[in-house]
Amino acid sequence: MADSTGPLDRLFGAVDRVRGALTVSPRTVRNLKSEYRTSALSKVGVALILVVVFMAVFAPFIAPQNPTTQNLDNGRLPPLGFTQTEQQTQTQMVNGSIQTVNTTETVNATLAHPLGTNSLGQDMLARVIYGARTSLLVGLLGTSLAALLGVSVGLTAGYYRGRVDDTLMRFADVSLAFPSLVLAIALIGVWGRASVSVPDPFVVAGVVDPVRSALGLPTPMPDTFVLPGTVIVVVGLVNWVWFARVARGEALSIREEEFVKAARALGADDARVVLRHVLPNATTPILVLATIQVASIILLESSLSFLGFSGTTLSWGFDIAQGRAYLASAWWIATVPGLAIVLTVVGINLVGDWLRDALDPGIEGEGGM
Amino acid sequence: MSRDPTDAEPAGAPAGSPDDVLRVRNLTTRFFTEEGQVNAVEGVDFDVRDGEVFGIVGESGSGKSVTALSVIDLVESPGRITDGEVWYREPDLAAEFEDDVPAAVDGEFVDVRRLPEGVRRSLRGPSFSMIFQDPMSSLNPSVTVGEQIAEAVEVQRRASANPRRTRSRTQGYGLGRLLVDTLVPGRGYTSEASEARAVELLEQVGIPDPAERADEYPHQFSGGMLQRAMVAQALAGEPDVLIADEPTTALDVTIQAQILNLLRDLQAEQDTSVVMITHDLGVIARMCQRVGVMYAGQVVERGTLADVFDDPVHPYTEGLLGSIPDMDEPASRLEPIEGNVPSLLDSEMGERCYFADRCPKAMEDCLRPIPMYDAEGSDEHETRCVLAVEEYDEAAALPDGYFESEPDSASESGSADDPAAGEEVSTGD
Amino acid sequence: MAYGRFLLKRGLQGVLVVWGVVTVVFGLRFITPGNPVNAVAPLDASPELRQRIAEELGLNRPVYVQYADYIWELLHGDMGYSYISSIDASTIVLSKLPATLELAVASTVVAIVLSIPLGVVSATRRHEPADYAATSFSLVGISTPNFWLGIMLVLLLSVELNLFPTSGRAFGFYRSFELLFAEGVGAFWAAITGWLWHIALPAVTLGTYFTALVTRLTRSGMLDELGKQYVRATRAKGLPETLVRYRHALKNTLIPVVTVLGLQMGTLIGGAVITEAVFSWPGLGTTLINAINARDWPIIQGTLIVIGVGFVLVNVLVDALYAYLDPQVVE
Amino acid sequence: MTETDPGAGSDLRGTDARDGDGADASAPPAGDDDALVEVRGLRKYYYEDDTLIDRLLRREPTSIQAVDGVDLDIERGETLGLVGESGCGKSTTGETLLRLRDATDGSVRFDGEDVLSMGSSELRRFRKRAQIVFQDPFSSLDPRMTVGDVIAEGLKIHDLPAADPDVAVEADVTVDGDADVEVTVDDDVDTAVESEGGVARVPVRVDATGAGATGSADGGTRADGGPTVSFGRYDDVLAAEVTPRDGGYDVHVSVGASKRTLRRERARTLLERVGLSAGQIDRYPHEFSGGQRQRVGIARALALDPEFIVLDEPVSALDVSVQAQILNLLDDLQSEYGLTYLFIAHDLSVVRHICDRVAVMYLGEVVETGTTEELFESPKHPYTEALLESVPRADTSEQGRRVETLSGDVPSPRDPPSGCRFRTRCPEVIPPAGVAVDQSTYRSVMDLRDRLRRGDFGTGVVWEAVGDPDREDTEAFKREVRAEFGLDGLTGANGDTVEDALEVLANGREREAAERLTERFESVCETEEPVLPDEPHPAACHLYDDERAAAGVDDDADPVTDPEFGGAGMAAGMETPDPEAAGGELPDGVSDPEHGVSDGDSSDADDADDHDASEDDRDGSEP
Repeated sequence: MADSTGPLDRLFGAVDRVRGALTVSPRTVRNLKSEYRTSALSKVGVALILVVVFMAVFAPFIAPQNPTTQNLDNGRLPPLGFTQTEQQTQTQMVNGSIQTVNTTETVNATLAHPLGTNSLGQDMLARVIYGARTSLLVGLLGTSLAALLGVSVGLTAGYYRGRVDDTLMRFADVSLAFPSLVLAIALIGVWGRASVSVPDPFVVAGVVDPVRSALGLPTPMPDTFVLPGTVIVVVGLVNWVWFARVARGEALSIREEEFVKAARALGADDARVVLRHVLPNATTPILVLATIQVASIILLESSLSFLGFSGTTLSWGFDIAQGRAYLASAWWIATVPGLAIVLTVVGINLVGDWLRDALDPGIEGEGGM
Repeated sequence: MSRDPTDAEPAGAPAGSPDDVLRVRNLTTRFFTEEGQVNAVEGVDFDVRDGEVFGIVGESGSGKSVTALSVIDLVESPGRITDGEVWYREPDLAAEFEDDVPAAVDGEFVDVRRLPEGVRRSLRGPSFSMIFQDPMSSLNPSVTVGEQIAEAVEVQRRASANPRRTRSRTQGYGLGRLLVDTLVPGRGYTSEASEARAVELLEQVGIPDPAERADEYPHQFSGGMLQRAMVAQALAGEPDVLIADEPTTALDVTIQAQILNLLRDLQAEQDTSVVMITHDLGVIARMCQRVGVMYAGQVVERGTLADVFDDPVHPYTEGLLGSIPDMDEPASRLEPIEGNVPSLLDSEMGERCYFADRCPKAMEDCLRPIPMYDAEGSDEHETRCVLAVEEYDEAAALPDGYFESEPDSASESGSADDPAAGEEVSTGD
Repeated sequence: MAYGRFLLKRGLQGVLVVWGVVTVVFGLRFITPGNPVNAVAPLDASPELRQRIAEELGLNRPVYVQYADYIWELLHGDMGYSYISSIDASTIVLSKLPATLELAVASTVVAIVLSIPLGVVSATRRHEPADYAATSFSLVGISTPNFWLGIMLVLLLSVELNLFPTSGRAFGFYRSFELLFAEGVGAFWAAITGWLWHIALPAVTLGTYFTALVTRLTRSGMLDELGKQYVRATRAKGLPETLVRYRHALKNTLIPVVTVLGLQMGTLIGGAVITEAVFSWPGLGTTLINAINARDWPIIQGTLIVIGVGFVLVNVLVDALYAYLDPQVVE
Repeated sequence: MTETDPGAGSDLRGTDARDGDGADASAPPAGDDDALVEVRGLRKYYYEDDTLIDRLLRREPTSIQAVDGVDLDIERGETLGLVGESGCGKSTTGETLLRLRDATDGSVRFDGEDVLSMGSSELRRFRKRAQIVFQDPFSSLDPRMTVGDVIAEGLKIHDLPAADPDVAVEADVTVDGDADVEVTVDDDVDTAVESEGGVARVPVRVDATGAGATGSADGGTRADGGPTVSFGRYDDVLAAEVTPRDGGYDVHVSVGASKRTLRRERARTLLERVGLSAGQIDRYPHEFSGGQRQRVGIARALALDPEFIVLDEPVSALDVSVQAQILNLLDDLQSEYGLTYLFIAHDLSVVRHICDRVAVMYLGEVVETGTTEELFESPKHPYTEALLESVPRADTSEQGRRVETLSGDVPSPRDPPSGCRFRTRCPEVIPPAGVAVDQSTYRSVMDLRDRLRRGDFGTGVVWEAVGDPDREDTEAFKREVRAEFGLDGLTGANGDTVEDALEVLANGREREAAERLTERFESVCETEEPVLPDEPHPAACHLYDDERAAAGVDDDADPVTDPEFGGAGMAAGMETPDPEAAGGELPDGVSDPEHGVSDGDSSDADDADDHDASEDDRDGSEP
């Protein structure tokens, strides 16, 4: 897919140019490129991620329907290529007595709802597309919060060692003793499912409607979408431990490198040594851990919304929970969002493997739900 | 993968001195990496006499470690031995394969490269064995030292007891046997006899209270002691040829002296031939009778110690000797060799003497592949340089900037150490 | 002797962490918006009534007194009384423990038995069908949310093929042994098969993520070890390849795998909570969720403490096993 | 190595060049006051397992004496070699000298000031005058920084180049054409122009051949119609401002570039100076070979214009041919900038080549110092002799040479041997007065006594070997011990003492046996720690006590019989070596307790090769 002048190489070129800020040395870029060329799986991974990101960013433009409008009379439509026979039990007045009559009725898919509709008649494809936005945002925001907290604690513990390291790491052990999901449920139960409604930039800018009418799609799209605020904060508070462990390990080994001693011999103070020498050299393992964490947090978020602890209804987990009641009659309501989660997380994990194979950060088994 | 035995009419064992135990001809090993094909070893020839210490000296990236691994057939992907013959003098082996693989046998000599892989593998231990540079990373950290030496003894015992089984695909010890041995307590690969022999070997290499030390783990040994244990393990199979790859580089000079004495005593005792591979010309001078100098994957000069040390012909050998500070009469200034080690990338290696770009006496005539010429001194003395057959002619010298056009060898691929073995010379404190 | 000292030191650290866990759990209550009293008092309770309830629950005392009291009671195994059913919290929580333990242990055993050989095979037979199958299974395994997996299994095996029960837990594993003594083998056998039949789907649901994770770990660990210098040296002395791989390399591969197992216990217990919800398995998970919804503080705190202590115990055991496997740690 | 044209070889330092000439200044340095660096009684201990939990278990932390009382003097412009084997403490000494580690005790005076008690501002000034070059080319450069940034980092930290008040600024003006030109120069121009002998000469060429001439050839700045001014190689860092006045022009020269460009220029000059090409300034370390990376390390050390550089095994990790290039470069730099080197190494032939004076270290102490000549030609301390003896020479005469090697391994710094630390391996241990015994037997007795004192003499093991579980046959027991420790060559009083010591040992009284042997055989080497005397070629060894006693120096050592020089064969029963990793100076898993970090540049790094993550430290004292 990516020939020599493909989009990816332009991307790498861009990275090359701003490498100072990104502290991604050209050697890292070269390893990434050579690994990318040789492994098909990394290409699949990148493709999946691009699709999901595209869906999340341009949701208002491409969603066939408005994900929240309900249309009870065409509820539970099967996805394209499937038909569904439904038993209707109707009570009728037949010659004076009330009788229940079973009529079977076959329902087939309609083009308007390629992936069918759920019990409330909402379009499944639209909900999957908007669900991508929720999952990715929670994944990215949660990970960055966890990374910020974890890396600063980890670098401090690893660099100063001694008492500081001792106390910080015991503190990390304590929060490690609470599995992320368990602590998340407890905290959300305690703080309540506060959700934040975020205005949708495209809709607010009024760019969406002309495009949709040009494409012949129904125009009224939701101008705000709801983000599970508590979930993001909780996830950040819960998963910082993995970043702390990796950052501490890196700081412990990098501080022994001779270029750190040389910097101190030049008169550099601790802040400069940590920010200019330790952190840039620790970015590779942290980057790879971040991909693992985004994947874990997406799984965590969907679990929370499945249990009803997420502040938003526009989420894959929530849809699966809805579909659970109709397993027998409408299997696709629970199945489709699940597949979306699996494909997204597979894509992220493939990218994670690509980074790990190319950069060899040596953080086996770190990171989890 | 060994050469296809049915190709060009086999030439039989090459000529050499009567008491050779090993004759290596045209050994070529290549690494097929992302950056391209790296010619780590290119057409290396050398012989090892019975009971002799043959030295191979060269700097990082010269291919000396890969040569050692190729002789003992331990080159892992992306490396592959693409050409060459390794003639090993072993009468009963020759007799055994005389009719199965005629091309591989010539008198008492057998070309192991032509033998099936199972047979080649079975030679490791009883016929060839190897000690490595860093003892701490050459032993399994979670198994006791005594156990690991006992394993080496056991290999020898089982090979001599039943050679056919050890050459089979599972080397006489399949997964089934392993499961039974692990589940049934008291059974294992090593026997009581081999464990006792291991303690004897530890004593023989001069380790105090061998019985106790045998139950300790590698990290409880000092560097010197652990290298002695490695020597014990290598000699457990009473090999004919012991290959020592930088055995004392990671050790301090007083410990190095102990290990060199130990190697010489054991070699004399067991009449083992030793191939001593190192970058330290002092170690070569003390231990070896004959020596080969390697540069960029090729042997560039070969001969007795006097030939190479006293009247070297190849400018690289001269440069090497000139770079070493002489401890007894310190010269005020050293004459180093300019420039850097070549990258060994096939695409960047010109059809010329590989040292030409750094050679103070490079001439027009050097710009072609140079064969080995005879040089004066003993009849062993050979060198891969035109200076052996013609005088240095100022007129034909190459202009200074001649090789500027070539890609800066240190540009993209950094210093191309041997991709396989970590050649980087790093010592302690 | 050094091993003993190492264990003692690690044990002390464990106690420190448990104390941390208890403190955090105690602290949770104070960051709660809203007043815990109204979880107990009826909506229309008068201020005096609410005051009396608060006193009765000891909520008006200064924080450190409550804390000291809480620790003291805890040391005596008393976690207070459930606001809802006012039964002793520790009995409720401890009665639910076996169910979760059963599920966790069953899935861990399944995971380890399956994944270690899978990982080793895919490492030793690289670029062969076995390797591709193992890698793709493990990739999908860690990318699948286990509640969705549970639902899909229920959809396929229970709803469509009606092979397994959709939910619920028959006799517990231990109770079936009681039956063995009480009513003889026949009943015991029925109980055991019943138990197996019920735990099959939940165990597979919970175990899949773990199996996939350990397979990937074993594979990359094995590849890493096979590249090391001591493997090349062991081959150089002529040792059969089977020993080189399965005695030398595998033992060193298992060391980091054991450590990660300890660390990932949290993920396992988290997964258990979800699996219990999907299969309405009567364990700590469901208890916790119900308690949170009902804001039943003693039960919430009791469950969290049991889970936390369980996690610390497991990690101390894992470190002990780790020190046994890798002698260098004990120095 | 491209030699820059002599003209540009400018003296980087404002103050005048050192008076002595090149590296091989043979004249012994004058008295102490001239020494640039004076180290007295330097001590550096590490503490093991003294975390909070250990404190709870009330276990005394074991101390590791990495450096235990080192005295050194380094004269200006001299190269002092510091040699010794792994674990002798030479690298720790080098780093503690520069306060990259917190010293436990002792003083380090640099140009008169005590480094160890410097406040943060003094320490910053000290950093500019003393630098370090490391051993491993792959770990001494930050992989994420370009070579230019690595070299210029020092300048950035100290916000250099800053105008140096006592550097005069002059302009050599050459005028083409006949205009009368007055040139004034800003005082801070010395930040852009290199100063030579305290004066920064700015080459100013004013081309006023014809008003309105087109741009001059070398692109000088042109006023409209006025003359063009150019500065040769400083064109892109200086700016000129020309203001016409009647009958001529006033030209004002000022710095025309940002500090960042000035630093880059500085880095480019340094790259050229160490033999690399300025065009490689934006390359990354992985694009260079080992030798080239060491050159970058040297350029980084030169950036701050230091007077003193600690070279911590600068060439040990390099191939021989590249090593020679770097040694020549270090030689040239020393003579050009008058640098003073502390050259730490374990390769004696390199030390012989480059050092003026040498100090030999063993297990944390200096055992001998002297000029290179004295030390290599006539070594005094047995350890120095053994070192020189062991080094293989790259010469045919070396073939088949049988070396008398030292026995055993370096003992553990956790509990170093009493008295002289070399006594467990020394081939010339001094037996007590009046006890005539050859060295190898005396060594065996000493090994036996060491084993007894350490309490791991397994009498049970011996009885098993003898095959007499109920321990009656004392004769067999004695024979076995004699055989194992090689105690057969004893006669007369020596023989009797050993005889009844073994008798006592046979019935299990190990302590008493040890005391009996100690009474007779205790050597001065065990009881008294030899002192490094204050004399030209000192050696810390009791062998030279009588020499000093004869020379009237008040040293109360008792008279010593002449020790025969017995071969120290492979004596069994050596002190069991401590699990010290081959390469690392310190046992594994040891970390440095002084963790508390002061104002940043004195925080220490632990130099054990691998650092056990769970290893904890005691809270170090704030300097």
